[in-house]
Amino acid sequence: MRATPVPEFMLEPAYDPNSDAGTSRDSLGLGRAAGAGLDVRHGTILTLEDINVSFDGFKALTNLSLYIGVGELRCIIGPNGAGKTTMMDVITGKTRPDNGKAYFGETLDLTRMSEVQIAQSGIGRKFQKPTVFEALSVFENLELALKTDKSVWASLRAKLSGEQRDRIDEVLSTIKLESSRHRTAGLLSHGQKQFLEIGMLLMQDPQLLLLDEPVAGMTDAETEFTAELFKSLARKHSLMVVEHDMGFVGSIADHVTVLHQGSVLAEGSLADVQADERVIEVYLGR
Amino acid sequence: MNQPISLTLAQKAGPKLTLGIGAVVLAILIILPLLHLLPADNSLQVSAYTLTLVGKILCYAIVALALDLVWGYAGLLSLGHGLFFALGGYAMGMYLMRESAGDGLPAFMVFLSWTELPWYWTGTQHFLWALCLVVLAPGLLALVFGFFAFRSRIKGVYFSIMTQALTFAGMLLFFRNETGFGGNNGFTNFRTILGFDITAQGTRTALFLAIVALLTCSLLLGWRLAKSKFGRVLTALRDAENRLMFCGYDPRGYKLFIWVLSAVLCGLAGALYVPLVGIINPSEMSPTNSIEAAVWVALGGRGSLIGPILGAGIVNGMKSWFTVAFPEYWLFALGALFIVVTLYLPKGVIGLLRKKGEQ
Amino acid sequence: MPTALLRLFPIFTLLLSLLAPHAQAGDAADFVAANPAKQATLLETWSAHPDAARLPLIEALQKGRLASDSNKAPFIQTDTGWQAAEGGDAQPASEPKKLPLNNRLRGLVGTAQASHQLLAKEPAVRLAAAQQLQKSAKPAQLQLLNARVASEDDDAVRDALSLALANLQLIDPDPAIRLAAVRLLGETGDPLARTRLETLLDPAVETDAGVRTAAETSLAQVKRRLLMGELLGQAFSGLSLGSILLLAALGLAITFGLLGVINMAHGEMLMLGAYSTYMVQILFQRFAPDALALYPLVALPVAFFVTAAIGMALERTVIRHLYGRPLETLLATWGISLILIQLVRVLFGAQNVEVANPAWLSGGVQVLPNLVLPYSRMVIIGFALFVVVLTWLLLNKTRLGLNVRAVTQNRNMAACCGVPTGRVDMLAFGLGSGIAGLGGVALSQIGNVGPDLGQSYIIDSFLVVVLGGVGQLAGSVMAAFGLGIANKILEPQIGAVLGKILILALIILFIQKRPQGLFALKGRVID
Amino acid sequence: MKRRPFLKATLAASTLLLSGLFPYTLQAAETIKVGILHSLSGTMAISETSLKDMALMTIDEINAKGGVLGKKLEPVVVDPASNWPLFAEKARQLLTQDKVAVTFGCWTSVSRKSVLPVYEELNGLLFYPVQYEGEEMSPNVFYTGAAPNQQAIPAVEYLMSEDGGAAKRFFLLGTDYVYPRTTNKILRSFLHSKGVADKDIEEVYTPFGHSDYQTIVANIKKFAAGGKTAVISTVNGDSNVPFYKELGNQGIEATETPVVAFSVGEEELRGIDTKPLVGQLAAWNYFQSVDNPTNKKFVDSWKAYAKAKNLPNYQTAVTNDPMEATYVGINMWAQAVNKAGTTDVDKVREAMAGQEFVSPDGYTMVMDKTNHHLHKPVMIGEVQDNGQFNVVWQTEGPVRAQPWSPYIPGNDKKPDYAVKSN
Repeated sequence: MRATPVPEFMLEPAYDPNSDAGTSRDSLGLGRAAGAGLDVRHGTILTLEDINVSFDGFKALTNLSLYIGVGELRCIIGPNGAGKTTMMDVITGKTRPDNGKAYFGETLDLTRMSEVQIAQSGIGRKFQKPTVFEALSVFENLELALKTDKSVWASLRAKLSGEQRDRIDEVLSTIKLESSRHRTAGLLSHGQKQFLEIGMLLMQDPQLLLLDEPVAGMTDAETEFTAELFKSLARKHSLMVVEHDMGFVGSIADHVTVLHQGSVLAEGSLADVQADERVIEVYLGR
Repeated sequence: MNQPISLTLAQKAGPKLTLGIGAVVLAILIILPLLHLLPADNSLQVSAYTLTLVGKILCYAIVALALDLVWGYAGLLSLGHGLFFALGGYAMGMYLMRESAGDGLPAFMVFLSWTELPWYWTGTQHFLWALCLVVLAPGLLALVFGFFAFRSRIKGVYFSIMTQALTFAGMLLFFRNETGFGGNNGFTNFRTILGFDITAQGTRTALFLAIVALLTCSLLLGWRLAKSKFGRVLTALRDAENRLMFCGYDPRGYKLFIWVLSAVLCGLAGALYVPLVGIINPSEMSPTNSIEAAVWVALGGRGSLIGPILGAGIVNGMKSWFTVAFPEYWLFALGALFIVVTLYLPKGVIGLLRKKGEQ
Repeated sequence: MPTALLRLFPIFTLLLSLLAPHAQAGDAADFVAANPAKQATLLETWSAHPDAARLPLIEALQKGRLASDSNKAPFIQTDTGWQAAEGGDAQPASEPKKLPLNNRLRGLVGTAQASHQLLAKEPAVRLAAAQQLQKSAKPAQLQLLNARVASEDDDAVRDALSLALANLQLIDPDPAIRLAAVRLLGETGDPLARTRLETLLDPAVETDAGVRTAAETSLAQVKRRLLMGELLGQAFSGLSLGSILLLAALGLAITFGLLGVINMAHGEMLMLGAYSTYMVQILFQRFAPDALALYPLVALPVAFFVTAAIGMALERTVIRHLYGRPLETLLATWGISLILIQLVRVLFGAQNVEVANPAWLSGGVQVLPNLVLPYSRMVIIGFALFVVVLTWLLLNKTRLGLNVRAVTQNRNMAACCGVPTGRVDMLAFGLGSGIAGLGGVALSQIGNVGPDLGQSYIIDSFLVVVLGGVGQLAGSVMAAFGLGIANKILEPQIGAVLGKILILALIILFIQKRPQGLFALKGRVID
Repeated sequence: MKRRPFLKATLAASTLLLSGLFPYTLQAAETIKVGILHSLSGTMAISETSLKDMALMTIDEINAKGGVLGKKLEPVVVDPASNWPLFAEKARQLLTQDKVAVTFGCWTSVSRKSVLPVYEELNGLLFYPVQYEGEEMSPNVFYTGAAPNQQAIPAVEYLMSEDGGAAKRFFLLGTDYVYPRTTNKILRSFLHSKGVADKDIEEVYTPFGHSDYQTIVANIKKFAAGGKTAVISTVNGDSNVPFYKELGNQGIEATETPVVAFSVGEEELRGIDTKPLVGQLAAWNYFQSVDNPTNKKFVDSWKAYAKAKNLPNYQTAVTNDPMEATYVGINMWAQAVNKAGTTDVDKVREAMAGQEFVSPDGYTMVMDKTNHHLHKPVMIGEVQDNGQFNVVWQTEGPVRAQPWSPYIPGNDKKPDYAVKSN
């Protein structure tokens, strides 16, 4: 175990901005996939620049910079404590960064928006631990996630239209829970809950999906199915997946970002990253 | 089973039976006050004592229902509902005091050598304004408190402790004679309501019917809410608030709505309670009363609509009986009830009934 | 006896006493025979003309030991029996009846005693007497004081006497003497001096302009000193209230803060601690009356173990089943509290029971003329700090503390590491309850001991813990003292009730701002 | 099969309810029912429990002598639990369900105010045994405690006298409720009439259960520096212990600043270490230490009763003013019923006027012919170190009550006989 201070170079992003797609602001313009209302002129759906977060002196994120392109499927890996979840907290407004920029599209400043505003503007998040509304049925879970007016008054008068029902049925079949539509969500298996939560994200129809360890606790078959699902989602949506399962990462990701001690250590294709000396050291050397 | 929208009985026993029972109970509750109108020597006559007692319990049932809306559905345990109840009661009491004082000042103000009414008594001689106050006083207080509390995401135990502190502060404030609400004595010795003698049989009957009507309306309202998407959002809120936020719902609005609604229901119940029992004073705001209301809900079964009503009836019925039969053991019984319910009846009497029904 | 003669009588006795020191042998008999008004005159005369030989009589009066038998013969009660007050070995003709004194006479006896003590050999006694006379000297004593100031050889006593004299000299016909007296009074911080000087500002009372100006200067000085005393007093009472809140809340800081148990029966643990103190006191009275003064010290461990045992029993039987369901714990523990209250009511009665302060916890030390610090409150402040340190040591320096912290941070992990979580829960809950019991011992010394004792502290305790930040010992300490001092600053301005309401409102607002309390740890929010 | 559980529960609940409504449906005809309405739980249990026991003892005594009209008295004890609306409910229950002939009960003003409309509506009879603020005279209530002129005013006269310390300034300290407020209002105008200026009167109220008297005692000291001061305390029950402890610890002595209390009696002193209190005063119409044969018998039989019934702390059982008032009230009622030959409220009320009873305070107590109050002697007692009072002063004889105090403006127009408040 080493306890040396972080070498200076590690604080710098270790990538070549010109060589990787989706890492700089003018890369890979898949702007047509972005939803209405969101300004993605430069093809970047998420911009994090020089984000710092510290908890009572402990630096959880240090000068983190990261860009996600429209329609990209990005995997984030990194050892425990690298700051993956904190980063998601920053994006979803749960944690406010000490400084730095966080933009959704070109105009929405995430550091100034509330969690609800962020969610309504089109960022969906799946938690590490599957979180569904356990007391409601599968159908009702999806109904709540449905993209619609979510104000109090609307909910008092809400009635599902046929179109909306069809949409729910469609998602139910996508996540293979048609047969459990009236079951209480609390009674589902762990894997089923994972799918239900993914289903809820789909109902929300967000432009950017943040997925925290989506395949934890899934069988191999389920994992495979999830990988297919995510791949089909990309292009239409942008995805950011945090995962430990390298097999899964390998099966879905075109680009991988390695976080270490609160900043980006390496970025590139999985093979490149796996060959990176520093990454090996981080993963194996300690 | 963890059924949130729990027309539990309706689902288990079939809507027809529930409706049937409901109709019978409602009929009894309507006939009861009418029997009161019979002359005293008639063997079927329902005494004023019985009527007042049942009416009082029905008022408590409304409080229990209101508390259940926030606790059972939205997961916010309020230990301060007594405050809203008392505020509604005081608003009505102000009208009754003005009515009995005629053109002069209420008696307690004369005592304190006050020469004019404080500004907040303005207009209380009008029944309609008093009714507005019944809604506004608890409603606005709940709105302001809820706005701040929900904005900073106070929930769970913190919320309970804050509401308890709130009602405690209210009690201290109303205990002060300078506050202008009669201090410790509160309001009593009412004479007329809308010109009718408050002790007359007819007035009591009308009051009782008003209470029954309010309870029925509250039940219907609760049922509608529980059935709507709003009810499902509340349940979701109770179980996974973060998830709900990331689904794009703003929990504050939902909490605030149900919180204010619940406070207003309590205020209305208090307003009907006061002319019936003939007194309102700050002890209604004591934290003990509010916490007792929580046990009505817990005993009946929270998250269901009929449970709290049943709970309020059982606890208060027991109380009336115990305080006569074994006055010294009432607190033991109440205490044991608290423990037994939380340990062995987490879903309350309703849960028990349902379990039996399933077997 | 004709009235005129009676009026002359004291002077007559006085003359006699001046001639022959033992000729006042009739004082006691006179006193016993007189009616209250005459008794007052007698006492006033004695104060003006003290006589060392009269001291035993005055002391007997002061202690309420003077009595008379059916023949109106005066007797003084001693530890063994009765002794004739007039000397000799006469025996009472019947069981003597004690002389009733009213408050006016008691006050005069005090003054008389002080003026007699001026004759004492020990400077300390004379000093105390002089200080007493500063408060209570009567105009008739002017001459006496003048004489004593002149003959006093101890500086401190002379200064004190001069002050006592100055009080009387304010109405001296000679403006020069009045001026000197006014200047002298300016040196004190005595609240009485303020009133006396204030009357001199009125031209109708004080005709000499010079004296009036001097009185104004002196008054300003006195007021400054008084203000100082008042501020110190407020600070002290704030600290004292804070220490009481702290003792009440500390146990809760453990059960709620560390274990997350919403223990509404916490107040009843305080109450049980206080009743344990009462029981210990009863046992001492019965079996060791000589060591009665020590009972609070013995009560500490007793209260600790009694409440800890009850706490552990509750934890095992009820609370254990409710971990992770805080709201239901709240209801169940409320039920427990109702049962405990009624149980105590049935066992000990609904009335309060008497818990007496031992001598070393009664009274106070006079720091400034308008500032007395009661011993009991000082001891409680010290005790509160002691308990805080003890708790801190227990939690941070012992195996149990380590286990408790481990369990509270990650129950499953701790269990995996071989920490017996069940036992740790029980011990931690016992510790919290035991500390509440210690708080109860302290509370018994300043307030009521009755079944409802705990109810009045429960809301305050929760507020202290919440305000301080759950799980933060330092936060609880800060919150308790902060609340105490804020309360005491507000109380004189807007009254106790509004002050309390305002503080409740401020806390509610504060919690909006910082839901985690004063000393919250920031961190990744875990759902 | 699905219906049964629900029906069962409904049945069970309604049985519970009904049994609550009709607790005593079986009555024995040969007894006269007597209601006892004192809180046995909640905050007021501390004071009221002993009154319930005293009432039971008195009823036992009367029954031992053959009862009333040849019938035994049957006490019906209910617990209104210090809950004021519950007082009204229980009162209604006593009157309409149990059909009691008379009720002995209430302590606080608010509980009396709560039941008053019920007694007036149903023409019941209530005996109220506690000193109170006056301003009331209901035909359905007999007040056996003191009105303000039977307690407060003589006490202040004493304090102003040479023997009482010739007080010039008055610190009126009370718990914030109607009794202290009214009493202090009466006292203030009484003091005005004696030439005391407003700057020499300080009026301070604390909330119920107030326990921190540091600031107030400091204020008393400050106030007392301005001249000979007396404190007139209407501090209620529980708060007295911390108040007196603080007084003692801050070095305020009775000789300099006497405190006269209107709510501290023998029962309250049981819970106090009396050493720091010696010399402090209380004004009542009865003290346990009053020396006469009736009182000796009264005290002895109470002690014996406490022991026989194994009441908590029976070793230290004491009597006090409200207990004596309860005792006198029940006995007078029994005499009045015997005189009227019926328990009919109107007849009994008539028979009560002028009723006499040799009471433990050493006088023959008389019920006033019109105003429903007793004529009572006023005594000032000094606290002794044994928790008893030594009577240092008393009125020449019994004083007639003035429930409508002449010191409150507007009262001169009130009639001197009982009329319904409605």
